[in-house]
Amino acid sequence: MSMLHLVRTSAFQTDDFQQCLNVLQPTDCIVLLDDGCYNLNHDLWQEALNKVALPALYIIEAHAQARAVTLDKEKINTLSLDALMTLICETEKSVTWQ
Amino acid sequence: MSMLHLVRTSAFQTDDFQQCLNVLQPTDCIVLLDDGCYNLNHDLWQEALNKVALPALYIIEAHAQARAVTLDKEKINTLSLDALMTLICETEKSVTWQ
Amino acid sequence: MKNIAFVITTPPNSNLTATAINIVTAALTMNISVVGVFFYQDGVLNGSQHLALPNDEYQAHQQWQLLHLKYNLPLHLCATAAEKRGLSDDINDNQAKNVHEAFTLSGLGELVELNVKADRLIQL
Amino acid sequence: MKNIAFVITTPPNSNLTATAINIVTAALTMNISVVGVFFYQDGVLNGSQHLALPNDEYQAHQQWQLLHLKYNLPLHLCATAAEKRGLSDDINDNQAKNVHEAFTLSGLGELVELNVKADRLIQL
Amino acid sequence: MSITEKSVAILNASPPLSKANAKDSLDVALIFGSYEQAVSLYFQGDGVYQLIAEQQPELIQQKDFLKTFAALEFYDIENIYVCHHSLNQRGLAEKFSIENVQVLNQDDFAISLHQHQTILRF
Amino acid sequence: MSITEKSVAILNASPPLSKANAKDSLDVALIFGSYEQAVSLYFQGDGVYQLIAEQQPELIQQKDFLKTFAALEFYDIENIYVCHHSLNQRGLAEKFSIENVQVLNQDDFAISLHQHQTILRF
Repeated sequence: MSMLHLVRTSAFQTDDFQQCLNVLQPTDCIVLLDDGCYNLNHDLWQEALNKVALPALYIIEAHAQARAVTLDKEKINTLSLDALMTLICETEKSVTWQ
Repeated sequence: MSMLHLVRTSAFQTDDFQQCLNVLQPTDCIVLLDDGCYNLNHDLWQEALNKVALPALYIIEAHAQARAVTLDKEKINTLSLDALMTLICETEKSVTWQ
Repeated sequence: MKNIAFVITTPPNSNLTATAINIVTAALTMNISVVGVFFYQDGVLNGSQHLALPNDEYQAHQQWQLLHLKYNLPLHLCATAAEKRGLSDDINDNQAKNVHEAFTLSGLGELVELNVKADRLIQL
Repeated sequence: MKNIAFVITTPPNSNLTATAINIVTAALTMNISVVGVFFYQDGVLNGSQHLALPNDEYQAHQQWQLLHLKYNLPLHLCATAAEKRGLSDDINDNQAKNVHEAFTLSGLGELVELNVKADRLIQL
Repeated sequence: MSITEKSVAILNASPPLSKANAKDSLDVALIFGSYEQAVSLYFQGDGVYQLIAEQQPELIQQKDFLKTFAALEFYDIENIYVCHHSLNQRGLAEKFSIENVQVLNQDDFAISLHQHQTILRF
Repeated sequence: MSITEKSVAILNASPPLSKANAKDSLDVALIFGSYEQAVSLYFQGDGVYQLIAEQQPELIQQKDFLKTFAALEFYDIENIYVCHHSLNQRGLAEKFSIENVQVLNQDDFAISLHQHQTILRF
């Protein structure tokens, strides 16, 4: 059963994102938000790309722009908070890493 | 000038202890307290042992025992909180990693 | 259409709470039914009556109050978590009463009930 | 003999605060002069008048009050940090007054003065 | 109101004795249990320290809330899973303060966690 | 009361826009500056994100307190040090929102930090 992972902390600072990756399944979705946006430039992001297909990887655009995190379409898709709400409704369950 | 490092968080969970090691100088002291006690069993502890002589490495005994952290005299010295206060008075400055 | 409930654990002076408010607001404006918000841990500080954040900063607690007024959104403060942070609605001690009227002190059982009522429980 | 000041940033329901209290107590019983304790960030919650921690748990706020009584230890709450967490000693609004009498609301400048008075400023 | 069955997972990632997360999480587990909800506990990262045997919280003025874990069985909370990878990383033996703890390898831990409708993490 | 000189270092380890640590730290720096104390700022770990150029806090309902960094010079806070290792780890260029930032390698950063009598870390 597919799970939505809401990642809110920086992998440079805490172990949360590593723990997320340790339970990640191929059919899951990841959304980077808040300080989780910094993870796009962490080595672990490659692990996310290896485990899950690109269409299931998202970042909240305003949260990334606020932090001057440069977006790269080959690494992640952008999402508004409205679209996040839709994604929440479309998935079966979620876990928040914060 | 020698500095006392008070380490209160687990290196398994946060980057604090790694940052401490990055500024550690050979004449400094380290005290593990609270969840910092868990660092005695982290790979990074070897780095502390390499950078600083064993007599300058301490752990608060009650904090370690409360957490069932096994003490090893070849890796660290035990300290009471009274002895910590004395150590604070004997050193020139301190930084708290929490 | 799904029913959603939220658990909020971050205090009003954290920008994580602004994110949570924006997400809850997105749900409400999309006509998704939000059965309630449960404040736990430091989240209960959002319900304090006497918060004074600097005028030029985001007023998270007021945003919750507005959502309550506009959408009749149930805002539950965990009573135990609130007591541990000096919040009370003791009607016998007016001086101690410092929970804003938009919020209700509830037991942890309310969290269980929200989870049962909602299709999804989102932790923020 | 040194003069020491402390900065406390952890809330009463964290065991880190018990550690801090034990360290401050060690200093006082060793006759080290503690010129003051400055509570910042979540540390200000230690000064709340209406805290109710479960009876069988460590009562950090009461321990600070005891240290104040026994040793005349100055306990300063950062006023801005306190306001952001709903704490106030407004004498014009008795209902809003919820800082325990053992604690004094002070500006951040008090932290500067403690740092000047003390040989060492220890952050916990 | 009638309460229907819905499976809840509580994922514990915090060490037991410093911040209040571990206790707050246990309180949530017990309330779900007392409402007869199906609740399973997962321990990952520094959360695995919560279950380690021979801790002595009384040495640091901490109420031994860890003893409350022994009450889980009374609330019919019998599914308690620990991540083997997290234990291994920390050099911890599989010696726990309570019985009926199931140590799962990383894949099984992940798959088991995915069985639940609601996941709360502390 | 008379206030004598005592050198203070503020070590910033928190990212700027989520929790309040960065703002709380800046408030402390400014008050030490306004009392004419010698205060130096150090940025390490995720703290280096505080100084990065082209951030837009207004996009997330955050007051742009980062602009306050520009006021540091007014308070005679001129010693601002960034850990090169931390920048490098995060793939960040040396493009900052303020001038006069000094990027130091790990050894120089450590040695410089050791010059101070009081160190506060947020």
